[in-house]
Amino acid sequence: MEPIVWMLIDMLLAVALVALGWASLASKDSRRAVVLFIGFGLLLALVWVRLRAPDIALAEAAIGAGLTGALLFSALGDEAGASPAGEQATAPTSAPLWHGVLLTVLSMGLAIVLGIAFVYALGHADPARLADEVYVNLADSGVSNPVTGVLLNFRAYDTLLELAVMLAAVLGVLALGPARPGYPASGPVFLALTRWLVPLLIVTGGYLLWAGAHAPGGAFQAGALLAAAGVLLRLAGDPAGGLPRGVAFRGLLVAGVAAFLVVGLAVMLAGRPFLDYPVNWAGSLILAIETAATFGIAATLVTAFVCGRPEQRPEKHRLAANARVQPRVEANGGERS
Amino acid sequence: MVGFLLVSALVLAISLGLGLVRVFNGPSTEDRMLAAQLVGTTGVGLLLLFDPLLGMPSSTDVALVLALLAAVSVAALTRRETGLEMDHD
Amino acid sequence: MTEYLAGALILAGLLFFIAGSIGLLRLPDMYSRLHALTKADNVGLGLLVAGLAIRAGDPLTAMKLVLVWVLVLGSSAVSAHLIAQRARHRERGAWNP
Amino acid sequence: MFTEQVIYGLAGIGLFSLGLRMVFSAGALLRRVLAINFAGAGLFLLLIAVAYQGTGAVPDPVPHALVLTGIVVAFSATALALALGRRLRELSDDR
Repeated sequence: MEPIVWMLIDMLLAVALVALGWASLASKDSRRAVVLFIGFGLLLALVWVRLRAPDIALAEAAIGAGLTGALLFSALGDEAGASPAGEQATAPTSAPLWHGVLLTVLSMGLAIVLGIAFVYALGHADPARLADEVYVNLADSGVSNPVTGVLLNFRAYDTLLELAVMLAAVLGVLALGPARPGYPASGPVFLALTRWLVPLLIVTGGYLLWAGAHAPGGAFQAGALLAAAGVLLRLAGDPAGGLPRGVAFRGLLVAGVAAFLVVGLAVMLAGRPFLDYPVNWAGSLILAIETAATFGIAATLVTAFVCGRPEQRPEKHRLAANARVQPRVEANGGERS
Repeated sequence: MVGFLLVSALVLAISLGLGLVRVFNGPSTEDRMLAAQLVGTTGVGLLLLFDPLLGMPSSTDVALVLALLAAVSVAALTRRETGLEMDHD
Repeated sequence: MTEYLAGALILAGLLFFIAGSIGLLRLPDMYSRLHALTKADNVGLGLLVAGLAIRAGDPLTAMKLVLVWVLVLGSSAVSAHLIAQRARHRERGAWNP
Repeated sequence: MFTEQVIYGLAGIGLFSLGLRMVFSAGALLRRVLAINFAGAGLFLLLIAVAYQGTGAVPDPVPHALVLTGIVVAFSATALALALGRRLRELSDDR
C-alpha cells in the first residue's frame, strides 16, 4: 500500500512540475510566466526533500522560490507594465513555421534518447561510486555533512571557481550601467513585517552556516538567506538593500574568493598542495572560508538584485532611506505600491 | 500512524494541485499570486509531514526557510520602483 | 491517547486545507477568494502544526513547528494586504485617504 | 532502480528538452531567460535522481554539491542576462 501512495504523490509533483514549465514558457503574459516560475520553485523545493537532498532544498527554497521571483518581477518593471507593445519590441520577426516544427521534433527526439539512456543507466549502475570515496574520507575532511565536505574540501577547487564565476557575473552587471532606482518608502504594514523578518533571516542564516558542518546547510544557503534580508530591505525603501558603500562593498563582494585564496596559499606556505588542509585544521579553516563566503555570496546576490553599485543614489532615495528609520506615513500619503 | 501521515501527505498534495489550477487560470496576476501563496502554505504543510515520513529533520528547516521567504516575491510584485509609471501620486 | 488527539488535529487541518483550495477555485471574485483562503490555509497549517507537535512530543521540535506557523501567519497576512492593495490600486487608482 | 528515481528523472529530462526547445524559439528575452532556467532545473532534477539511493540510504553527495552551487550560479547568470536585456532596451530607446 505504502509504495502506491508515495508513487501517487511523486506522480502528482512530477506532472505539476512539467505542467508549470510548459505553461510558463507558453504564456503570452510575462507576469503569468513569472508567477508560474515561482510556483515551480516552490514545488522543486519539495521534490529535493523527497529525493533526500535537503541541502539543495534549502537553497531552492531561498533562491528558486524567493529571490529569483523578486529579481524577475523587478525586471518586469522595465517592460512598462509588461504591455504587449514592450513584448513585441524585443521579439524578433517570426521565424518560418518549419523552423519551429523542426526544433520541436529535435527536442522531443533528444528527450526520448535521454529517457532511454537514463533508464538503461539506472538498470546497469556501476556499484563502485564516487560517493564511496567521499564517505571513506569524510572523517578527515573536518566536517561530517558530506555535501559540505565535497564543496569545501574534496572539490574545493570547483567551489572556488564557482564563486569566481558568480563574481564575474556580478562584475558584468556592475559594468552595464547604474543601479536600478530604489523603491519608495513602504507603508507601515510591510515595514512591520520587514522589521520582524530581517533579524530572523540573519539569525537563521547564522544557524545554517554553523549547522553546515554536520547537518544540511552551509555558506550558500546562509548567503541566500542574508541576501533575502537585503532584498526585503530594498523593497521596503533602502535603495542599497543593506549593502555598505565604497571599499567595504568591494571587500564584501570578493570576500569568498579572497578567503579561499588566502587559505589555499597559506597551506602552501606550510608545504602542502594548494587547498589541501591539514586534517587537524580542516574544520576551522572550512568554517573560516564558509563565513567569508556567506558574506560574499550574500553581497553578490543583493548586488545582482540591485543591478548596480549601491552608492549611486540620488538625493530622493536618501530621504526614502531615512524614512525607513522613522516611518513618516503621513508625509508619504499612506502605503504606495 | 505512519500510514495515516502518508495519506495526509497525499491529501495535501492533491490540495496543492487544486491550488495550482488557480495559478494557471488566474485570470488576474493577483489571483495567481494569491494561489501561489496557498501553494506555498500547502507546501510548508507537506514539508512538515515529510519530516516524520522520510525521517529527515532538515525537512522542517526547509519549511522554515519557505515560510521566511514567502513574502519576498509578493512584495516584489506589488512594490514599484520610483520613476516607473503607476507611481506618480 | 495523544496519538488519537494528534490524528484528529491533523485531520481537521487537512479539512481546512481542502476547504481553502476549493474556495480558491469556486469563489466568484478575487476579494472573496482572498478573504476565504487566507483564513482557511492558516488555520489548516495551525492545526497540522499542533497535531505534529503533540506527535513529536519534543519541546524543541514543537517550538520550531510553532515558529514556522507564526512566520506563515505573518507573511500571509502581509501578502494578502499587499495583493489586495495592488488589485484595488489597479482597479480604482491610487489610494489617498 | 527506484520508482521515484524514474519519475523525477523523466520529469527532469522533459523539462530539460522543453527548456532547450524554448531557448531557441523567437520570443521575448524574459521568456528565453526563463527557458534556460527551466532547462537547468530539469538537468538538476536528473542529476539528483541519479544520485538518489532509496529512502533508507544516503545519496551520492557529489551531484548534490554540483547542483547546490549550480542554483546559486544560475541566479547570478539570470541577473546578468536581465541586466544585459535592460541595457539593450536603453540603447534601442536612445536611438
